[in-house]
Amino acid sequence: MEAYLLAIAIFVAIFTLLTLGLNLQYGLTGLTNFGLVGFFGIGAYASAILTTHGYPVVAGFAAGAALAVIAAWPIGLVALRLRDDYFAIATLGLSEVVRVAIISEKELTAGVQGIPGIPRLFAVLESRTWQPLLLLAVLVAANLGVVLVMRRIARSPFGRVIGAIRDNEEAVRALGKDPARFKTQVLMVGAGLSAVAGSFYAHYVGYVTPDQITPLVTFQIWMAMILGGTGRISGAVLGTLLLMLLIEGARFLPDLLPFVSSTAMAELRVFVVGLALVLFTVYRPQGLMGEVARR
Amino acid sequence: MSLEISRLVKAYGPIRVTDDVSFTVPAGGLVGLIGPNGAGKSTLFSLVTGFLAPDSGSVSLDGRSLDRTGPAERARRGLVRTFQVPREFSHLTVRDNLMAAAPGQAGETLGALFLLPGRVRREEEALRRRVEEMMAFLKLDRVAEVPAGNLSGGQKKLVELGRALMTGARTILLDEPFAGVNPVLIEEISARVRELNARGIGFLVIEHDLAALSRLVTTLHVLDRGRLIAGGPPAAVLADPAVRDAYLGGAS
Amino acid sequence: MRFDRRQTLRLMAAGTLAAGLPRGASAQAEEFRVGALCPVTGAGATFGAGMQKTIIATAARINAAGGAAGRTFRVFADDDQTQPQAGVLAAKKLLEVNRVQAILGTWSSGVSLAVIPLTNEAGAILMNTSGAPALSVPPANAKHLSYRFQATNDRFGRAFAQIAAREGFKRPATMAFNNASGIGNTEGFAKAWKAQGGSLTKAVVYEPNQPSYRSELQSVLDTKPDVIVMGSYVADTAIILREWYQTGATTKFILPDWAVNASTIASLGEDVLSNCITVESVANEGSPAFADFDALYRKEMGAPGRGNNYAAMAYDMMVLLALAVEAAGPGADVAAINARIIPLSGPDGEVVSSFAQGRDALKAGRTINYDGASSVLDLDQYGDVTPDFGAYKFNGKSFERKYIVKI
Amino acid sequence: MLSLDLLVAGLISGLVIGLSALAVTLVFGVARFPNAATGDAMSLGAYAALAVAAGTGSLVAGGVAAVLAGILLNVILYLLVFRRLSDRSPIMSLLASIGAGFMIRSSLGLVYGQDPQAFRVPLARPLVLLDVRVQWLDLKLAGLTLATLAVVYLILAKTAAGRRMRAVSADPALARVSGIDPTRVMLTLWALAGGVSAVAGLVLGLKTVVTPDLGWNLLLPAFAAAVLGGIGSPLGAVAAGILLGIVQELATPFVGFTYKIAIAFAVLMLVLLIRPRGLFGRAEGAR
Repeated sequence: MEAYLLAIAIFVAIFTLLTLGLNLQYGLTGLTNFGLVGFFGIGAYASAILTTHGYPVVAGFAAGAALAVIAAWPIGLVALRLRDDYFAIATLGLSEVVRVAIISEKELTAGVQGIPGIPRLFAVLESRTWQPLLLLAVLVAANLGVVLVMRRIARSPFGRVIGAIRDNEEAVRALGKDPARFKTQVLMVGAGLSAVAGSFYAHYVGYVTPDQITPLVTFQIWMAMILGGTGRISGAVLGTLLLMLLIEGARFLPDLLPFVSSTAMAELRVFVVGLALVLFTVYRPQGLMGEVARR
Repeated sequence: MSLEISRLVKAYGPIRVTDDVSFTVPAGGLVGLIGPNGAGKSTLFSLVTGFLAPDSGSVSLDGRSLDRTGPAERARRGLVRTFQVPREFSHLTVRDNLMAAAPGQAGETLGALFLLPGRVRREEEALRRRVEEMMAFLKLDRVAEVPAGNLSGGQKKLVELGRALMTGARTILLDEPFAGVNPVLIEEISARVRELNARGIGFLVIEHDLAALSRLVTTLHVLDRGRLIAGGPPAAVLADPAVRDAYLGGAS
Repeated sequence: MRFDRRQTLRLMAAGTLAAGLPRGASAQAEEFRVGALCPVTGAGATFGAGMQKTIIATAARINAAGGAAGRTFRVFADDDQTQPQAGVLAAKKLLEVNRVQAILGTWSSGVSLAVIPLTNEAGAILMNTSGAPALSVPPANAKHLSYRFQATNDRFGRAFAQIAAREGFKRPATMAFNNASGIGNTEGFAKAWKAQGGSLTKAVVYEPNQPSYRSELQSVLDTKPDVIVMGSYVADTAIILREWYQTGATTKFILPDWAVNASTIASLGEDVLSNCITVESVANEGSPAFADFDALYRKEMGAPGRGNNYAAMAYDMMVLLALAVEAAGPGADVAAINARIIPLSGPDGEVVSSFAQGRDALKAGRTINYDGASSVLDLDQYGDVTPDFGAYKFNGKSFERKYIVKI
Repeated sequence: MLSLDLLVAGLISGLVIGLSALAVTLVFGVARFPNAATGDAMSLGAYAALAVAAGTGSLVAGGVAAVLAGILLNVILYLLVFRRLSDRSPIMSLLASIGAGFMIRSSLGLVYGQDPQAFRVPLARPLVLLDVRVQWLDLKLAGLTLATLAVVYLILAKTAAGRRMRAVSADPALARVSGIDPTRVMLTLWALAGGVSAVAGLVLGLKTVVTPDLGWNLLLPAFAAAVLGGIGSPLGAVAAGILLGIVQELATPFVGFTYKIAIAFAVLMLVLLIRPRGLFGRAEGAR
């Protein structure tokens, strides 16, 4: 039981990094990035490729984050020009392009076969309890660090301007500030963070395939953010936890309700996630932790 | 700092929204612009501040052409506008609205934010004091902590004015500052504008409230169907038969 | 739906506690715990539910027959969603919460590759039906705890090549669904075909979920092949065959049998299907084991067992596992049970075809060879089966086996 | 005549994309609602057609059932969910419709299972017109697409309901004061979009096989085409769909089959950068 809870906690911690990144982008800046999974994939594959070729773990993390940040820069230039709903569609498309590129560049990525045997972090600890515990501790520390950085950003002059951009971009321009610069920087920070999450993910699951880089991941992160409360840093953590409980909790239902077939259960799980998303967007758009309704 | 508008033309299809418009807002001037609905006033503002590109004509500030610059650059050079429908940063408090407008803050770059925390803190303290003064001047101090989206229309107009002032603007374009504002507050806003003008800040004001506007400005221009049909001291302009015909003709 | 933050937090705390409560599933000595981790949703959904129900029903029969070495089998079912990440979490839950000692029924190579480090670490047995060659060898199968009841993609490819040669084809081309299994089949074919001295006119890999595959198909037909060897699934196969027919070309097709289902057979019709040869690893159809499986499958799923060869494999997994438990004797640990699996699968010893028969023979001290419903098994040193393959042709109503090839 | 055949192939896939883009652009254009459940309305339409066609033996009856199912679904969704989001940001609408789509898809999976099902349409060898092979079925589907486009166009341009829709689209507040009931207009609009989605699902189902994921898989190209064609422009959506279909097919010899699906987005990004309002869009653009 403990190891299973640990596994869930580790996944929650990894995805919380993504939710925090999205919260910076959408919650604080109003950037509708629906291409999160693309940056996540860049991180996961950078780590997978480099570490299976004998490079150190740190190299994978660094290369993934650097690549994602560089990839985000031209997207920032596009972001400057698009309305939020169009930007959502465009970034969604870009993440699909990343996936297709991973599938196609077989020499580098092994295509659809995926890359198995990615070393786990802290594998020197043979213990089945201590290794995941240490990993979780590192992840929690990483999340704490990110939360602190986000707070610092949110309460700084920079945070004021991105909040202003979220509320009214034209007016920011009218005051002599260039929204594009801020948006680009936010996208780059978010991309780097997503890539770091991707690297952790690759090392934890130990096996990456293009099937793991689908827009479904992006949607789940959006759900987590909505559940927790848009624009609230504490909400990002809570929302991810809640989403994971919603998805994982369904696993226990067949043990409790043996009369429901597992096929039906799998469909019901998707149904419940969809229903939660609808109910939250309609009745509680500010999320669990939100105080102010965002429209 | 004088603003010269010269032969601006902007057309949508066959309709010329502004048609060969030229006039000047002298340094420290207080100029009004009137015209019936659809005369092209707000379009002219957008052309002057760079939100729209004209088909022909040019805008310059103290003799330096602004034609190749965007709205942000024009604002940095001291030419700042407000909007007809207030564009307050609705989730930010009034204080943050004003603080966000100040130029050249080190804390607006991520690098300085994390590498020079001391400098950022000192700047913030100084800025905060300036904003307190500004809020006192605009009588916004009692709503300092209120999200700007919750303010009344007149208060939002004041926040926009305050933001424009915080940028250090030398010439401010006010788009209908009295629209939807109660009479007491209109006088309040007028008084602030006069006071600021006395300190050397130039204003170009679009307004429907003719009475209030003509009491405020020293020069008045009249726009009708994209063309400038009159200009001069308010009393003279309002007496002009062409203006009465075009603008005051049938209606009020 | 109106609640404030404090209430929300309280609710969350309650939820977390409930999730953390033990399930009252403390291990009992006389119980052997099995996870049925199958692709109930996702790309493998066509087979997953049938596999899972087969495992559950087979375990129930074994229990009804008195269990193995004094133990009964308790099955915990879960869905891997045909996705590695979901598979990892499901396997963790099965291993850690339900404390299963074996996981049966992973189908996609991606899921098996993701799950195998976990079963290795927990010292649990993994029985899968995945095709990826990497599963047989270290690092994946370093501990020899994993068994594959499906022919590898390579072996499928070899069967395709034999059938193509026997049918007299000279100019084959391949089309593969862009995933590990689709490409594995056609590349296995290409390797075997080239080893026989042949060459391919074209090899195309296509992306799934398209409304049309006309351009892919056209580029293959332009090279004038006499047969197209497919590594494909149901949806794409139906579209490609329909579009092929509509081009007016006269090429033949060799496909894996999982690429058609009852609905697409009915809709494509004889004019199309008479040009197709389907290939599958031959279920051990004449065997008593298959008859028993077929009856069980019809009862559970209301369909003939022939339609789901993976369910037959799942049946064999459960029976072979139970026989290994019996052979290892009362109270044996997983390692001791694991050591019994390969010998019990044959080829040496007295042939048995059901759990009861095998158990009685074991009790009598004889060496047995379980010949299963999906194949005679005969697991090799890597834990892989080498089944025979059948070539099937359309008889106007369904695909009928014409001959068998051995590789 | 490789390229001419490819052109026809692209044209036909493009028609399917164009039809789904038409359903997207209607609600996106008028209500500024990016409806991600459009694909699932397509799937529902396809299943309804499949069930009724199997029961009655008539594909026409199946088509009628599909349209009715699509209309009913969208009306229910609008009344229960989407109406309450009319004053929210489009992103909230997008998320809610993704959730609604999950619910529809899982319900279809629950009822029909995940196993693909196929329409029983007699297959025929092709007609050869001017050296190009053409399918009767494809011609019929093209006719159906054009007829759908014509109906949508006529409703929007020539009927009172259509005029009210355009009025609401241009200025909801003004429409309200001129005595137009926005709820009624929106209901008509959503019903229309539901009907179009169902037709798109039917066409796609006839071309391929029916699974619960049928429409979802086409959603991204549909959105790409809707944006490309200019949001709110029915003709633009269909034209852009066809354009994307053709470009994808013709470009594959150069970029390979895998990158084919990325092309739609490459084209989209390019157009958004050069001409943000789309090919046929009105002046109000994507910026």
